[in-house]
Amino acid sequence: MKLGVFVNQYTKTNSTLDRIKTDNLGIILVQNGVYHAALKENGKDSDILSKAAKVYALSEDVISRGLSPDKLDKKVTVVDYNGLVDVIFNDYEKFIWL
Amino acid sequence: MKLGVFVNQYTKTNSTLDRIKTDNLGIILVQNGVYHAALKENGKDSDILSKAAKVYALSEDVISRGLSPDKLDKKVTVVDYNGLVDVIFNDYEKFIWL
Amino acid sequence: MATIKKLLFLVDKPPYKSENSRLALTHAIASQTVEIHLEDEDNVEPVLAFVGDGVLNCIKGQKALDAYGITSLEAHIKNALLLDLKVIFCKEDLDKFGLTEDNVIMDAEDIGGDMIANILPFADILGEMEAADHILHF
Amino acid sequence: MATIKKLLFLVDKPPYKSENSRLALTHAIASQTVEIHLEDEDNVEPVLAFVGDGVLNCIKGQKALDAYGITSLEAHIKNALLLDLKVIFCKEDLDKFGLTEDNVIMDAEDIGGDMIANILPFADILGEMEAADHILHF
Amino acid sequence: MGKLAIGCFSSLVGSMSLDFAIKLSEAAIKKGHQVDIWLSGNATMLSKKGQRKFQDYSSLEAKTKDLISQGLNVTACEACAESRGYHKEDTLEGFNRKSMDYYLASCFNSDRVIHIGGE
Amino acid sequence: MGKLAIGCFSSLVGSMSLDFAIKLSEAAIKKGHQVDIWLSGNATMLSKKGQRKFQDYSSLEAKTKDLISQGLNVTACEACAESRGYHKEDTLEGFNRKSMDYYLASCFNSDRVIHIGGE
Repeated sequence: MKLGVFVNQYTKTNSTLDRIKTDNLGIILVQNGVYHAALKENGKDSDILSKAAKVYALSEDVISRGLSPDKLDKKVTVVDYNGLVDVIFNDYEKFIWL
Repeated sequence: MKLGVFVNQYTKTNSTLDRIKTDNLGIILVQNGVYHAALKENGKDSDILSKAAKVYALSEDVISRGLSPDKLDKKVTVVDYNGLVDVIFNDYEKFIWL
Repeated sequence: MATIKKLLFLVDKPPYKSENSRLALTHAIASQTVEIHLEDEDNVEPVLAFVGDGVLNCIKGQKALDAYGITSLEAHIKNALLLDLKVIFCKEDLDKFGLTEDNVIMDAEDIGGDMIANILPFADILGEMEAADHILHF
Repeated sequence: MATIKKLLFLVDKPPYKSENSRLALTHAIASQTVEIHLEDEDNVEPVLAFVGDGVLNCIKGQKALDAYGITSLEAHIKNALLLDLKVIFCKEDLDKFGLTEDNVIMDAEDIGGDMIANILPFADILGEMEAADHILHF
Repeated sequence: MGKLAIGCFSSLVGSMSLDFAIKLSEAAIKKGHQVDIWLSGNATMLSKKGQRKFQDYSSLEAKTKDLISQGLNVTACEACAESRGYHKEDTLEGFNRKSMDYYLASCFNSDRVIHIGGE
Repeated sequence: MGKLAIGCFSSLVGSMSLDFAIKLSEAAIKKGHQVDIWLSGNATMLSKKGQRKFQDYSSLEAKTKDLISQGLNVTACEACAESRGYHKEDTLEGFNRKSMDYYLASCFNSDRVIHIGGE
């Protein structure tokens, strides 16, 4: 299943996300979810970055928060709304918004 | 400081609550906070019950959720809205709603 | 040719604090009348699955009507069963909270329903996610 | 006799996702005009303290106006400093996120403000809680 | 007897925080206390005229009006209401509309303040 | 070209989810896709006429109307709106009001569904 998961909050864990197993998993960081790509708590990366998934972050939400798109974790692909439309139509079939 | 803390959600931790140190701390479980008094996750009591605080639960919110006031943890005092008014005016001076 | 599309209503939030689980149930139940908007023979098949803190919606004996004058989530779940919707509670999450068949809303017999709720492992809910055409996560 | 009451605005939530931190700032700033509702000489002294994920409101360089056409929390914090409100950021929480004086909004010099924000340990914020007449937790 | 200020910043429907505020006010007034409610943010929805009653949703209009007749003071943040398209003429009878400084004065004048932030 | 259904169940002001829905729709329409937005719960606030523009709050009325003129379809849940006191005559021009089953049909007819629950 090609599943895109929108993460819109900066909370530590979600037991549903942790249990989803699928070959084609995308994690799309939006709103306060973008902190996962930018912050290291006590020097440690967010757990979300260690999942077997392609990770995106929405640039408009990154810059709104005073974060810099080029300082995000290397694993993360930054997309704007235009790029996100293509991700939605080309790369995934179903979505959940956590 | 006589501080009453309303806990209205069933989330695991709040770093602010964890760091508050005061002689007269009351924790008032309302809304989904009442699950802290009723549920044992994997057989374990909620951390909130182990704090050095008097713990209350609002009976209307307990029964709304299908929980039984007499099956709550022994540490918890069940109050209704009438009782809560007295707790607010007689037992604490300041409040925070988490 | 008739097309049936499967919509999975995945409920992950506890009741009452937000409107999430209530809207999941009312929208799932609205599948009863969706045909008026569709071509002949086409239809929608809703599945309701409660996971994580969402299983707290399924606790029996909710008295929200007495305490606050609002319909309980229990009444909504029973309605869904009465209307023969497939309802699933995640077994691991019930276990985690120490909830069993005896504590949760397994049927709507008292209002004349035949359908029984299913307690299934998360792997089966993942199967429903695979099988669904679209997932609505509440 | 004049009475000054201290109100502590304690901001624990991150910006933008909810309206919390924005309302904390607009209400704290409204203290500038509260006198019209009070007896002669009485007044309110607001203190703004950012703790937990709330310190994320204090990151410099927010471009919410460019991206979404809305005032940034940065602009609000600068307004508070311009109006000489006491603003505190919790040191331990900044440290946890690897944020330093260089990353956060320490002053409003560019709009003519003199007041400087304070980076203080949680113990001092607890002291503000003790000293306050009322606490408004956002 | 004391005075209680309740600041409510949560949305009317879905969250039960306004139900909490109204039921707590009712109990406090019955015991002879004074209560001021401040509605800010999405909680200004409570002040909107013409809400239809559905059993799925809390319907607080009748109860709140009854409490106002017993002395409850309910005030909605004017800017928060306007930004949501609730104008003066949309406001329920007996509800006040004021600027944000009013809430701080209400806190000043109260023995106890319960500020309900969050969603 | 495909069809995208966006279900928005979050409140207008405070949460930025409606901003997300509108900006995503704009980008999708520009690329030639069709978009259906469903407003339920507190998100029905978007459909309310007469919202005053403040720079503190997202003001989506003008942008949404512009997108409607380019083919965007926006529908508010009728029961959710009524319970909040938003009647037919309070609804912004170009916005539809339907019962909940309409959203399921919209999902049926779409290639992609983004259902935004939560606050």
